[in-house]
Amino acid sequence: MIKQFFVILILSIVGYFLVDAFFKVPFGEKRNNVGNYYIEKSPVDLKVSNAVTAIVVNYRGFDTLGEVTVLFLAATGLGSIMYRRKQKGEKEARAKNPSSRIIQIGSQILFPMIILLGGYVFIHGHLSPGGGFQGGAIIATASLLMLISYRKFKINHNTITWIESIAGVVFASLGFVGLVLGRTFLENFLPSGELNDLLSGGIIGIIYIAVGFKVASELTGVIDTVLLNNRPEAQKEN
Amino acid sequence: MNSLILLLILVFGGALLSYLLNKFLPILRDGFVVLLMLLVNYVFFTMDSATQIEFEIGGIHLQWAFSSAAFLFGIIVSILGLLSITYSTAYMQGKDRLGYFYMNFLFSIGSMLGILMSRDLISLFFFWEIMTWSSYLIVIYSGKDVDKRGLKYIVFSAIGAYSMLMAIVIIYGFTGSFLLTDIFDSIFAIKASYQLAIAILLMIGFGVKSAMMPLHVWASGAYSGSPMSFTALFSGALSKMGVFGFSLVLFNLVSNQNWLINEIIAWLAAITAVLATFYAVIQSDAKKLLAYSSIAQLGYIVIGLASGTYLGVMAGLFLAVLHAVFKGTLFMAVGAVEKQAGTTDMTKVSGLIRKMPWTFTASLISIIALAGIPPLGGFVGKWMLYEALITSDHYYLVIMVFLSSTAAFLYSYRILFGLFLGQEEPEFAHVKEAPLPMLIPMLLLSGISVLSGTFPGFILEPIQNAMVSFGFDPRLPNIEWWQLSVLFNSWGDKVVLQNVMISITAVFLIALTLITWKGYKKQRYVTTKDISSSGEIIQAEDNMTFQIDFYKPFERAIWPLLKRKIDDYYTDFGNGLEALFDLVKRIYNGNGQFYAIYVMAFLALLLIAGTKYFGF
Amino acid sequence: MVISPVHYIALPLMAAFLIPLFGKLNKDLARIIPGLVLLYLSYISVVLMNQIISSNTIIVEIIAGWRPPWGINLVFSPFTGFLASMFSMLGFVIWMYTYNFKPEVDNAQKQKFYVLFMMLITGATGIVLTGDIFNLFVFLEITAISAYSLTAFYRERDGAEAAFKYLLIGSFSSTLILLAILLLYTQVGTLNMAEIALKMPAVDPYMKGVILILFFVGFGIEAEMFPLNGWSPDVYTQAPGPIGAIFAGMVVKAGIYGLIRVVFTLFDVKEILPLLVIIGMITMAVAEVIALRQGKLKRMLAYSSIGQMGLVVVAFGIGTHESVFAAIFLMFNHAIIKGMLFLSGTYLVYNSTEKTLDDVDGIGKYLPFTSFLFALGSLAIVGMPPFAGFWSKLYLLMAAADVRLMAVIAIILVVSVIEIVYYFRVIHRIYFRERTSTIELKIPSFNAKSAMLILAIIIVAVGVYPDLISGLIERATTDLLDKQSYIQSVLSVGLK
Amino acid sequence: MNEFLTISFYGTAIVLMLIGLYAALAKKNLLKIVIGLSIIDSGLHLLFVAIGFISNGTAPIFSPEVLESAQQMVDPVPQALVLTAIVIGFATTAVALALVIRLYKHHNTAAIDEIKNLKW
Amino acid sequence: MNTILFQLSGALATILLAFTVGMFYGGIRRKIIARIQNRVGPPIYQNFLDVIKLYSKDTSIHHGAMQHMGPVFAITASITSLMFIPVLNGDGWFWFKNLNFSGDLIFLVYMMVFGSLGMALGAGQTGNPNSAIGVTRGLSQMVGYEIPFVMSMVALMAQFHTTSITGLMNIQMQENTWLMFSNPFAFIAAVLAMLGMFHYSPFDIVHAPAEVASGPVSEFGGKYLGLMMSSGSIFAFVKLTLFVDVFMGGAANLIELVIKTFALYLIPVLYGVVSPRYRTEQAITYFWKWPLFFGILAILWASF
Repeated sequence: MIKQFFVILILSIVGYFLVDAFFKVPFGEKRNNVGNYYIEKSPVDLKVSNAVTAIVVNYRGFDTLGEVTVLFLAATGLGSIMYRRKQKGEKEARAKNPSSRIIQIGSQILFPMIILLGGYVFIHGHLSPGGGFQGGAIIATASLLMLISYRKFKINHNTITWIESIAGVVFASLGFVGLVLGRTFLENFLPSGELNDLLSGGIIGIIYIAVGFKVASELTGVIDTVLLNNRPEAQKEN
Repeated sequence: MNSLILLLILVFGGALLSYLLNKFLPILRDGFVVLLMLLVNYVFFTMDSATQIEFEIGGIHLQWAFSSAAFLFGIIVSILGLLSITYSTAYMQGKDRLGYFYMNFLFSIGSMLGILMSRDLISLFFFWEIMTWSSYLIVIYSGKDVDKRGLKYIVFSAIGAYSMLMAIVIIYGFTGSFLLTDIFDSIFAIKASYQLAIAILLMIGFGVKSAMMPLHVWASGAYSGSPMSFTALFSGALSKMGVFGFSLVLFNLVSNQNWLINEIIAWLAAITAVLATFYAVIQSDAKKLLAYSSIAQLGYIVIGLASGTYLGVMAGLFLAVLHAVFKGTLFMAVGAVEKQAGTTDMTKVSGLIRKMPWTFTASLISIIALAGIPPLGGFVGKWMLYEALITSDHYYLVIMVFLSSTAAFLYSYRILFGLFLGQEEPEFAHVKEAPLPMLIPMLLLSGISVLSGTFPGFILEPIQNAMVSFGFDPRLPNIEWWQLSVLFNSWGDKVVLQNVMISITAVFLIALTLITWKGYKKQRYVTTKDISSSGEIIQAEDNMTFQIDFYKPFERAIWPLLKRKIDDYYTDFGNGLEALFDLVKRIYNGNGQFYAIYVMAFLALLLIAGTKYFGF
Repeated sequence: MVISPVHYIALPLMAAFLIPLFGKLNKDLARIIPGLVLLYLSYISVVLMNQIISSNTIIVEIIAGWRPPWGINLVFSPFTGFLASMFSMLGFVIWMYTYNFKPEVDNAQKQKFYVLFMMLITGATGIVLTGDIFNLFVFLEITAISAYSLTAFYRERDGAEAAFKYLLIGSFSSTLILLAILLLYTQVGTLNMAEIALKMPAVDPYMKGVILILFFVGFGIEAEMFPLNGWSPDVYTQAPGPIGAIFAGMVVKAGIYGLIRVVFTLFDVKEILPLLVIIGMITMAVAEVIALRQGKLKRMLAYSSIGQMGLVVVAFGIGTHESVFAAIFLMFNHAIIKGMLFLSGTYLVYNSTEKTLDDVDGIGKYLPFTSFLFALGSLAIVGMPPFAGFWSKLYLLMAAADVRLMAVIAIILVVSVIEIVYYFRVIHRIYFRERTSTIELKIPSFNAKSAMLILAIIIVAVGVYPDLISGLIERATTDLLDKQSYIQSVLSVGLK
Repeated sequence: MNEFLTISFYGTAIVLMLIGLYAALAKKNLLKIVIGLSIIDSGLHLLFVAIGFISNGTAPIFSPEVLESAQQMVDPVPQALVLTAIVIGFATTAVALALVIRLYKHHNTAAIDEIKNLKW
Repeated sequence: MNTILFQLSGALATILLAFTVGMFYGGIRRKIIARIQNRVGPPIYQNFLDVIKLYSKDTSIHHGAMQHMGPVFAITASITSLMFIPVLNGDGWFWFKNLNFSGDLIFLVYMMVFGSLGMALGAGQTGNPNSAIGVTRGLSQMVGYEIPFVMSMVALMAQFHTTSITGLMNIQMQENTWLMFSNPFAFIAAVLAMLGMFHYSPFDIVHAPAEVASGPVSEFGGKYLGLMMSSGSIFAFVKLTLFVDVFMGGAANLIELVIKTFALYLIPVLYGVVSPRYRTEQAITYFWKWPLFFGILAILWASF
């Protein structure tokens, strides 16, 4: 009880100051900041209609490279945290009871559609709301769906690793191409095309596709790792 | 090459080389270290006294040169270093990790030379710390109880060193320089309270090495626990670095207004001398006894320096040199006993005089010198000390010193009796005289003890040179060293050393001749069992050894003083601190959520404080 | 392709993505690649440092062709470059050490270890090099996520517990930093640090205070300041040994970097400096006191590390040129010395599960080389001459004396005594006790030995001749304190 | 109107954060703590988006129709940042959950105050 | 007048004088004690007879060099101290002025210890535990009485700013007073210390002559014992003369000297006869009470 009270006391102090500070920030007003520059320049410089994408992939592309790395590290770290040696004769079974037929059929129908949607979202990342991360996450949902409905559904880790690595390498090498061409890292070296075209924005589209693949494979891998290690047999260990 | 650099390279390089030699060519090791020290002595004594080097390192201006005071201590270090390392070659025979031992031994010697040649505080501290850890590594080299004494030594050394460092940086903060010459000029310009603080901090720093009350508790363990060959150097030379530091502080960094510091130091030293002597008296291990005795002797030295008069300072420095000589010998002799008889516990070993006559001779001479009995060197020092204290109106200090020196007779006798006299026990029948490399240094040093009693000139002259650098006027007559025989105090009273020597020698020789000549042939040696004991006839198996509780009556008389050791206060203090620290430890209670709460609480606190105090 | 600072980030990232692929081709490739990358980075460190020192300029690398404040930029100045070079070189040495460390670990795990290992270093380097506050946050997260995973690397230890604590506190740290960035963005409308610094004087002081405090606490967590450092002893203890060295040598340093960059460059408020001194003192005192009462070797090293960080914070807090010089020197020394202590200490308690001090009793006879280096490191870290630690402590004390902070000097010295006690206690245990433990010892492999030896040589060399490094540090200090030239050179880059 | 929006957006976000903080600081169950961390993140992300908002604004996406309406677009930077923050939040949560699983297996409990092998 | 021969003859005469006086005093003491104990007692020249007998005896055993040298050390100390003590004051008998100006009080105090330490070493080598016990008692007791003694000496030195005995004597001559009146506390402290110095009862636990038929005296026979006895008599004379010189203005001629010394000598003798024996620690604490107090008073007296 004392702890709770103390926590509430602390939080009310912190909350007071946060409210105090944020309420001094005017809400809903246009402010003079770098955002304006991006809105004005991204259709002109990069021919990218989605300013957010322009920022995420190009203006602040370095952040995104870091972001992708964070995801990659999370997947790797998860793997290392959850790692366990395979015992002999171990089955890959995840659960004893299969899920209901309705779910199985339903997911069979939904699976290709979700994949398709995900692909669409990351391919059109520079045109419409969405992008590599969102698309990748959607695709990962599809595999989650399959994992839930088909308990024996297997995900080939080898493939995931390949996709993940190649996508990452593509992202990084696109950056290096800029350097090799005597420009700066991650600089756009392709023609920008026309605004609102699918083939616009130079390397942004390619990067977002790579990011999409990478995120999709990583999220799938993460889900699979957690599921794989959370079986009743695994819990008996230690 | 500059001989200062050469000196350092020789010693430090030699240290590393001796480590390697021990690894790859152990046969050459002993010869190498002795030769190396010979070479060091050669370089040291042929050095031009004006040699000096200045350079800058890490943005700090450094200066090295041997002042005449430093040269005096340098003599002790280099000669005692040579002799003790010669002694080591035999003493350490058959022990393991000799490379380690010699390396640290030479590191100590080198760092001492470094301390002495430092004319700036940074190199002084630099070498001081090297000295600390190298000696620490030898202190914990062997023996039992390493845990406690090593810890004590390092804790006190660290306290000392860091107080010193604090003083150094305070000085730097005010004067903007580390060079001694700059500091001597500008030290008196800073605020008096800071001056006092600097002096006290430096005193703590140097007081630890010179084992002054109440910072002495490390000394007995460290002295008695190290190999005796090192202790000879440790007590003889290493502790003198503290004395050297004292001389710097007292004569250069303390203004005359601060006479109180001198008084306090002198009294502390006097109390040290008395208590340490009492402790020495009740010891039954010869090493421990000598260790406490060293503490007491260092007390005399400091009293002399702190008295601040010409004669007192001269006495202090003279005793410093002499203490190195005779205490070096005694530690070596005890080491020889340890090596040959296997123990220095005086309740076990006894009656070695006929087995180790030369060791006994050296010990006897050194003990006479230590006790300050004429006509040996110790007397000269003691005489000057007393006269200096009396003529400068420190009457009660005289009494303290006298009490300490009189009680010193007790342990002086104890160590001679305990080891060499008394019953000749059959279990020590096999004991042989120590080998030559151990004997030669002892005998050489005892020779110095004897010589300095009659011809103190050869020590007093370098001392006077040193004192001139402290700002005293030279008062010794301008004659050759062997002509110097009359010592004066400032009231004009004197002692004529050569008359004393002649008188004593003449009477002694005549009496000895007469008594030996009468019935010489009829006398025969009988064992110590052949004594008269109230008419009983003593059998071989009767235990007639009297060694345990040797000074029990005395102990009973002084018991109120010894009841509670200073050690105990430190132990209690330490225990209290540990309990407190364990309490602090509980902050990290293992619950991650608490840590998170700390974070948020800290944030809340800062937010409140930020608006209130930091003026946001 | 010209050598440019972006290699520090991009190459390791690329390599990290490639490791899983190459790992399939050849088992050893996964281990070798990080070494090659770090070696190359060490090489370009030398080249770039040489370049900026000789031409007396700052390299500002813009990314994606957009000059600041619109794009992200990397700043390779004497200060950041010094830290980045230190990280890559130390990283390479630690890589050498890890090469044959724990051969029994499965190959798949090893691969992950090396990915995380390399990203930990890269994250720290990125924090130091980047010129964009949000980018700094991203790199902080890269560091953090690798650190969480590495902490929990061994299943048989309580790594997960430590990692969870770290994660919990680390999340608070990122939340607070993110909040601060958010508020900052609303006030100045930019994320570029140089422009933030430029616009900062116009910001409302109240907002400035709140933002600064949020940053302070956020980075304070990474910098192991006192009430915020509950995670760190556990993490040091549970992480694999070489990772402990990286934590001490890089991760914490990056946290401190963030803190001082915010305080010195972004905000430049002198009011917070006394707070730094006070917090640093408390951190130091508490940590050293606890280290004294530790029964476990690695935990002791961990607390000692926290204490040293407190010292660094104090040094920065004093805020004069000399003290900042001392602080950077301290950072350097702590990185190499504590790195070496962790590396050698790890082998002293290699197979022990509890890693108590009893395990090192009498080990000097069996592992002479490692023990010797550990002893040397101990001497160095407590500031004994002639080792590197001495000079930094001296400079710090001198700097404190210059501004008459006598209490600070006194406390530092008292704490140093405590430090000496517990380090010497270990030395003494190593050499002068009989070995009682029956745990099988592990002889360090050749590369581990050479890694430790390299660090030892640096320690002694810097100790004997501090001018080896003090010139660089002097430049770094000037660079850090010269806010105007930082803003100037970042904002003028790319202007035709 | 504007004030209402201010309170509702900022207030909601901050309250969300405080709720998350309370969960992370006061709840004993590891999973609840992780959920708390997620809630903090959500609040923070909401705050991010909120500060970029302008009244009557549109999404910062150009299409042939809205090419001229650049003045009415909301600030895209916070949106870009929040994207990164979300991903990072996800990564942290994933690692946290993995750690929770391992802790649960190891200690057979999910109460944080019983997982205290490392202390002092 | 200043030839070596002259000096040597003077020295010999001094020694002879000291020896004779010391011996007779010893005899008188024995007589006094006997009379008080209602005995006849030996004749007062008995000590001479004893010494002659001892010297003429043959000694057939020894325990080693140190034992051999012990008595030599003792006699050396006695004679050397004697050499540095002015026997007569002022222009007195110049013949007796041996090395009076070559040393001062401090030197003498130390010289007087020399003999006991030498003796102790000699006794130590015999291996007789009782000798060693005696020595430890003697040395411990010495620590006791030396302190008040030195305090009174320091008081005198402080008061008159000289450390030499002749200097003190000259002052008494000039001011025509005795120092025992100038600084009575110093005199009291010194006399109390003197009780211990003589090792007579009640401070005779060192030898414990009445009950222990063992110890140094029994281990040293013949020539050694003779030497020790001679040394003891000379030493008694030295101590008494020192007191007379310092506190009673010295003596102008031998008769005065004998009277003054004898008067002084009676103090320990008579005090001893009526006192039981102290244990060693009691002796030490005895000296560290009243004598010490008087010593402090003496120094205070001197410094104001």
